[in-house]
Amino acid sequence: MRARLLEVGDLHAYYGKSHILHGATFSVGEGEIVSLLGRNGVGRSTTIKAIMGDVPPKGSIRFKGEQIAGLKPHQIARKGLGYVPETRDIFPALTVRQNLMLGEKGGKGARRWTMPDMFGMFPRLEERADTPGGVLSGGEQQMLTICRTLMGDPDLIMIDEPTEGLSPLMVEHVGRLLEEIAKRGVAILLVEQKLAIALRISKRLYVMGHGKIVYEGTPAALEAASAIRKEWLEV
Amino acid sequence: MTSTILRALSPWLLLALLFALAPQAFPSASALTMMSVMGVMIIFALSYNILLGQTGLLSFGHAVYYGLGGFVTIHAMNAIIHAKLNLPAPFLPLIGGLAGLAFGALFGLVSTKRAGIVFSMISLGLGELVSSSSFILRSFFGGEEGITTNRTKLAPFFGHKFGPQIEVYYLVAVWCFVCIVAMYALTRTPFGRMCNAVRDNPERAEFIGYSPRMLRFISFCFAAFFAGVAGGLAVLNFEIMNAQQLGAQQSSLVLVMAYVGGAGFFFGPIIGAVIMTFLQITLSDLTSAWQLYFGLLFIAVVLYAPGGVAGWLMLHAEAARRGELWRLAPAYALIAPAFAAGLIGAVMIVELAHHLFDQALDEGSAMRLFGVDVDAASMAPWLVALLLLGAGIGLGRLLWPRVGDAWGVVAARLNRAAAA
Amino acid sequence: MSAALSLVDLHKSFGLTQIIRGLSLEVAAGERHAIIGPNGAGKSTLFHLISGRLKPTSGEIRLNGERIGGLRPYEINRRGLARSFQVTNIFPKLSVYENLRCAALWSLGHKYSFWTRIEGLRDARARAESLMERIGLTARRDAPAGVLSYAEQRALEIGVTIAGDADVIMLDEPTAGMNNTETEQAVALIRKVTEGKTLVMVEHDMGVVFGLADRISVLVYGQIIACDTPARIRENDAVREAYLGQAGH
Amino acid sequence: DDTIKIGYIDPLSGGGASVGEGGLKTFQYLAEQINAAGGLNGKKVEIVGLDNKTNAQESLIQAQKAADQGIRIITQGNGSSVGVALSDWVTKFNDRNPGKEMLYLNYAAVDPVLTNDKCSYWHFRWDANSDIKMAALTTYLKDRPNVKKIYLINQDYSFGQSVRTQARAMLKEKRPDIEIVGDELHPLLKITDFSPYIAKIKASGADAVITGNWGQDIALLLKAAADAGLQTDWYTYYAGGAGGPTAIKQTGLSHRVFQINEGLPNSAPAAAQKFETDFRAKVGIGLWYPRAVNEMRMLAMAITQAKADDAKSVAAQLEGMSTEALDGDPATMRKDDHQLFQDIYIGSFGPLDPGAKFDEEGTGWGWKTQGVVKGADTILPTTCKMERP
Amino acid sequence: MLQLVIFSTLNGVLYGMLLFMMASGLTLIFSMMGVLNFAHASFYMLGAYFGFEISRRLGFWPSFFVAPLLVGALGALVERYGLRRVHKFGHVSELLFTFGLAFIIEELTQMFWGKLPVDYRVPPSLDFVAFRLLDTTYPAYRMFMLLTAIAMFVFLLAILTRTRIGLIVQAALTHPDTVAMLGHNVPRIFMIVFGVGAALAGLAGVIAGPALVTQPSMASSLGPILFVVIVVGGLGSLQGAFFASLLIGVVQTFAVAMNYSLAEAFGANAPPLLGDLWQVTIAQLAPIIPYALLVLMLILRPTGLMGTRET
Ligand SMILES: Nc1ncnc2c1ncn2[C@@H]1O[C@H](COP(=O)(O)OP(=O)(O)OP(=O)(O)O)[C@@H](O)[C@H]1O
Ligand SMILES: Nc1ncnc2c1ncn2[C@@H]1O[C@H](COP(=O)(O)OP(=O)(O)OP(=O)(O)O)[C@@H](O)[C@H]1O
Ligand SMILES: [Mg+2]
Ligand SMILES: [Mg+2]
Repeated sequence: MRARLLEVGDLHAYYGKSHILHGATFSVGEGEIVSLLGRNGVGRSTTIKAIMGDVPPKGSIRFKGEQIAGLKPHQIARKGLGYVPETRDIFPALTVRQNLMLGEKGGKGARRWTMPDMFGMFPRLEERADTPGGVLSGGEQQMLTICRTLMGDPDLIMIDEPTEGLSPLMVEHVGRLLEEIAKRGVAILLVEQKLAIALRISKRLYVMGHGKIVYEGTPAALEAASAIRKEWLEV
Repeated sequence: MTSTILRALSPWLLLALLFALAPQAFPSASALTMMSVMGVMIIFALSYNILLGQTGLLSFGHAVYYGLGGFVTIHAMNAIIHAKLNLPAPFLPLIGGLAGLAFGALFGLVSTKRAGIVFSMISLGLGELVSSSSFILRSFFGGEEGITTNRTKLAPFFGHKFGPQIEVYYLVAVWCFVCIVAMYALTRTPFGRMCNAVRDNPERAEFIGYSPRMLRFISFCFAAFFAGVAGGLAVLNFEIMNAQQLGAQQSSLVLVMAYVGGAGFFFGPIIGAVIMTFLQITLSDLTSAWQLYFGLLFIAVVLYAPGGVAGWLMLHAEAARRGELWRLAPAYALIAPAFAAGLIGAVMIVELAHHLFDQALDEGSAMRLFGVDVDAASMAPWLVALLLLGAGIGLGRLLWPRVGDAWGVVAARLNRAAAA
Repeated sequence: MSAALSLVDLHKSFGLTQIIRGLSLEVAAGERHAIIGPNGAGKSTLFHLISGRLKPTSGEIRLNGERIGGLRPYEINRRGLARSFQVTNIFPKLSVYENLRCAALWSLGHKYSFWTRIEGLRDARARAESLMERIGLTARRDAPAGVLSYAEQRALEIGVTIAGDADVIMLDEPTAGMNNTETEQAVALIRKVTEGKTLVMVEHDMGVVFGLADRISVLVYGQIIACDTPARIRENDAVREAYLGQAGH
Repeated sequence: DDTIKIGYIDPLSGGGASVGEGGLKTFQYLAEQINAAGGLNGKKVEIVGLDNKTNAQESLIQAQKAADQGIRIITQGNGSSVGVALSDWVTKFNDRNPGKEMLYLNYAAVDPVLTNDKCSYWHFRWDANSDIKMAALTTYLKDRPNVKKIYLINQDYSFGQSVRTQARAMLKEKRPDIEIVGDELHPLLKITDFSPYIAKIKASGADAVITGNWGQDIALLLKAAADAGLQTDWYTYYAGGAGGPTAIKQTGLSHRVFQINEGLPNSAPAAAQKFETDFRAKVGIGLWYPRAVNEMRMLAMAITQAKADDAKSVAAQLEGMSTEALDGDPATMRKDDHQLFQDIYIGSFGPLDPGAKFDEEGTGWGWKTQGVVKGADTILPTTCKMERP
Repeated sequence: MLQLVIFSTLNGVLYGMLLFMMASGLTLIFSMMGVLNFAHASFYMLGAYFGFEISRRLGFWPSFFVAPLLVGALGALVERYGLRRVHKFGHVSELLFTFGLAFIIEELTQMFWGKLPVDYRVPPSLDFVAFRLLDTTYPAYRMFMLLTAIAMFVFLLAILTRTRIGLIVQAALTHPDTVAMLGHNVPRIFMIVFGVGAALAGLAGVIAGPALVTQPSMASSLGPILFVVIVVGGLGSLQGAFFASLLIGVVQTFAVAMNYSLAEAFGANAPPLLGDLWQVTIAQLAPIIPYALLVLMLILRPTGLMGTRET
């Protein structure tokens, strides 16, 4: 078995007193695209936040073999984890270029991604490079968040609803982009509402229910397992 | 039906009773003076909270309306006395209110266009402008001395000339009660609710039909009106008005009162006004380091009770209403000695240091501390103080989780009760 | 049919960048009109222009025949136009109920009134409660809006928009962030509350657009390149190239 | 009751505290002296410090507190605004509380109105009011022909204003040949850089400046003058106030800064010098307020003569009382307005002359007497129409 | 006349730079962290007292370097154990925290150094006349202050434009968690920024102490004028603060030089309504001009001279 890049074991998380995650266990391998599916509100976003240390996690989170549960978010980020939040969280007062600059972590060495790469992928961003992030259109903001995270040169990028608010054409585009990212050796943990995309690009997928992983398999297997789909995904 | 009305009215009856009976409990003239000042400050602090708490406007110049209201009142009063008009004292605060309103409308016009820092800074600038001009417009502000008057020269009101402090107290009390009720009612109107909305999200308010500027302006006018009433009452109480009353110090005092009491609750500023007035007047009798305590207390509230005293009280009131308060008692009882030890230690250190640095030069290092004669330059009292403080902090840290746990239990039960 | 909303040669630029470039559009009263177009085409900007958040550089905007270009948002709202925001925009510290009640107050005639008790306003209470029911947030009546989940906030956003019972309702990506079921519920809700009213909406979910709209305008780079019935739009090659891609099939 | 309590209402915290505490210590020292000599009518004297935070309203609250404690005599000095408020309050209080009258002894609030339009039977002042001081200064200037061009710079409030108008009026009368080359008002305690004012003074060609400035306004003014190399004489009211001597020493303006005072220790008679030496040894500061000594001595006289310490009896004694002031000159409490008149000294500040004993604030510099104006030459008419009980 | 213009300009620039020196740290903190730091002037005062204390033991130059560092360290501690706690309660709490802090610092200063001014002098090495202009001398120390102010400006400009710290802090104002998840240690950066701001105030204090009066009330009397500088300059704009300082310095200095009043212009008899106003000279009004400027600026142009944002 290949070395697992990210291994999550028996993860629990709470908001105040409410128990959201009840022992999720899953893993992501290097360069792999893995989807986390589930109904609204099952705790997929919470899972990612717990891994990032934004929500205090209980349980084991190993990244590159190292225990990262309990570290501060910035320490986790520096270990090579990237996060694209569903709320986008563009810095409204900063320009597009400055938003991208903040994605960089400092430190030396060759990077997989540069600012020109980003502008190459999304020419629209280059046109708006000196506009404050706050006035971007919804879709533009979505592109910017993804790029901002890539600028930090993560080894694993966790993306929450990347296609929300994007036009149908742009959704296709982002789908291709994700595949391109994976090709450059970056693993992806994808949380996506639009099943079609998730099924098409991911290599493996997990289904969450009641704060736990209830199914693991390939897209093809899930297509076949209609009982699972019915019980955990469709309504 | 009647019982619900009675329940709704009971806090007000209680308050009225409190106002009526307070002089029985504290009959001395200086206590009456202090309570009169408290009454004035309650109105002033509540008026400030129309801005801060209700509408989210942080003003650094609210004393302008208090002071101008006072000045207009005192001039009017002297004119009335001069012309021998038959307008007795109880009506004069209304003049102050109207003056406050007029100036509020004038200055509000330029300052309520925006909220946030811009508003705050305009209020700061206007405050400075008005208080600086008090030295220039000498005939109105009376220069440094201010303007004096004599309330007993006014026409008597049902035979009362308001010479004795007790009569002034009741006058203040009645006005204070009326103003509290009026300001409370204001928070329960559509207007009051929209002020909250504008505080939260002025932009969205504009898309549901309200002009945030208009709302801010009106609420500014209300605040200025009540501040003016307070200023008018202050004139009746002190019979003097001077430029200090509209300066930065007074403006920050009212901010502190509202915040320490708890700006998030209607009655917070009332508590704040009472506490701060009391401390201001009495703390300086106890220790000459009173400003240090004042600052420390204030910081403690900011750090540990961001909802102010009212926030803290409400937390416990909620628990008490559901009969859960007793669950906290053991934890509190455990931590109380630690708290007391720490407090005593801290006070000792402040007093020792204060004495050693400030007074030892000419009075020698001997002093009395909590009724014990000690030498501030010797080791022993410092050791005791440090020990107490250290023990207080150490034990406090050790025991605090218990309080947290107790609250956790209570909170969980309250949640469950609320859900049910 | 008289035009509820008509735009004539509308322009908007920020600095040197032209975002809306000579846009004309008529939305008939009672029509459900969808505006689609690529990201950054200027759809939200157009909403901002109509609702008064931004002032047009030039051109004319009429609401029920009256010129409203350059008016303040509250003035436009009082003339019967309400809108929602793409980025959720509610009163975070007020409860769900309070959000809805506040949004209903002006249209019920409770203006800057500081003499009536708000609890005594039956009409406002009734409107807020029925709305809460319809957007499915009754269970969260007293929760501060800020702690609601993302999807709940989106629902509240729609609720706040329609609470004032305006004739013209503009929704900016109302179903973004909702899952399929919620989207279906939202569509049903929108259909119901816009009965007899004029609806203008921006949406990227083609299911929703084709399901709801009577007519669709396609906005590309600040200009409308097509305005037609859903069926015809689906067949339009230019639209497919600029916007729909595979989804058009 | 076997103590006579005197309420000392002055700032004991905040900005004005340094001055207020100096005063408190002075009064406490004086009370101790009286007690050591057996007290008054067999009673001990106690000074009760009441912090007014330099705030008029707060002073009234403190006065009320004093009244409640049975205190019948209060004393205050810092700030004429407080003085006017207290005088007004005491008058009303006595009206409304017959039998509980209080007395207000003023040791340093110099606003002339207190002994003119707003005079009160219950108020007595031991400090020369600002008009009297100006009268003394202008009399002194009569014999200084080398002063030809004077510049006035004052704080923009009632005291500064009155310094300025009185200077103009009195100079016109006593030295019509002097040219007023500038007349400036600047805001109170708000200026951090006086260079622009110094530039104006310089441009005017003045050879002397008259200023009522106090606190940082005098220190910064003199600093800026020294920086710009301005060579003029400075006739001041308060250059010697707390911190002032240190500031003058820093500027190096030796014997160019003058102050109007009611006594200067270096030229005082032996008894006064002994008092000063003892006082400094015990309290640690120079005697800023010789007038406080006069106040307490006259109060003691009044109480013993009246054989009572209620306000009414004491006031009746104080009215018109004549005695010898600390430095041996005659002093009279004028009956018409309760203003004390005594000789006024003009001193300059610089390195101590040989034989001079007292420096200030440890600077090694001290005051040197340059001229004395007899009390009789400082008597001004009063507009006071006193209502006597 | 020419003479007056020359002097007023020179004095105005000198005064303006003094203002800038005192306000620069505040600009840094306010523009980056959005904290209206009422204790800024207190740090400035501490700088003066530390400077006094160190220079009388070790001499001026050691104190010139050490005192600001001490004040900066103190500022960092204040951020770490105070401000950071209240940050989550919002700006009003932060502001009030610094407000209470100012109280405490003043009290402690009084306790340790007494209530009277201390004898903090210009060091002998800088105590000479720099130049003489038309018979007026300009001391070297004022030139030294001018140079330091300019150096501070350049230093801050470099921090703000050459490093990402400014961006990080600004981003963290709206989305602190997101910034952290991009790998930046936000709390530490806030602490550093606050520390640097406090250190700048301390530096201003060390330098201004001998030129002004070092006393416990120096903080509160400096008061709101610093806010005027940074608000008129425009929130978030260092250059703005720089020019605003100059503007206020020069305007105020020129105003002082003018003795015109309405009475002078239109005759001594005032229309009854105007009363006192009639006699007031422009010179008398000089110190309130900044506040009038503040109010006017905010009404007409809420972003200030060069600012880009309103909060
Ligand atoms: N800050 C919060 N405080 C309290 N509860 C929260 C908070 N954030 C989320 N929750 C709750 O936690 C649960 C899981 O939320 P989460 O956002 O992880 O779901 P999700 O699977 O990502 O759903 P979605 O598809 O809506 O994004 C939901 O019930 C939500 O209401
Ligand atoms: N205030 C502004 N200043 C400069 N550019 C702006 C401003 N507001 C909007 N823009 C630009 O105008 C363009 C149109 O934005 P708009 O939000 O209208 O797009 P949209 O059609 O709603 O896109 P989306 O579907 O992604 O939400 C965007 O490129 C945006 O960056
Ligand atoms: Mg989610
Ligand atoms: Mg949009």
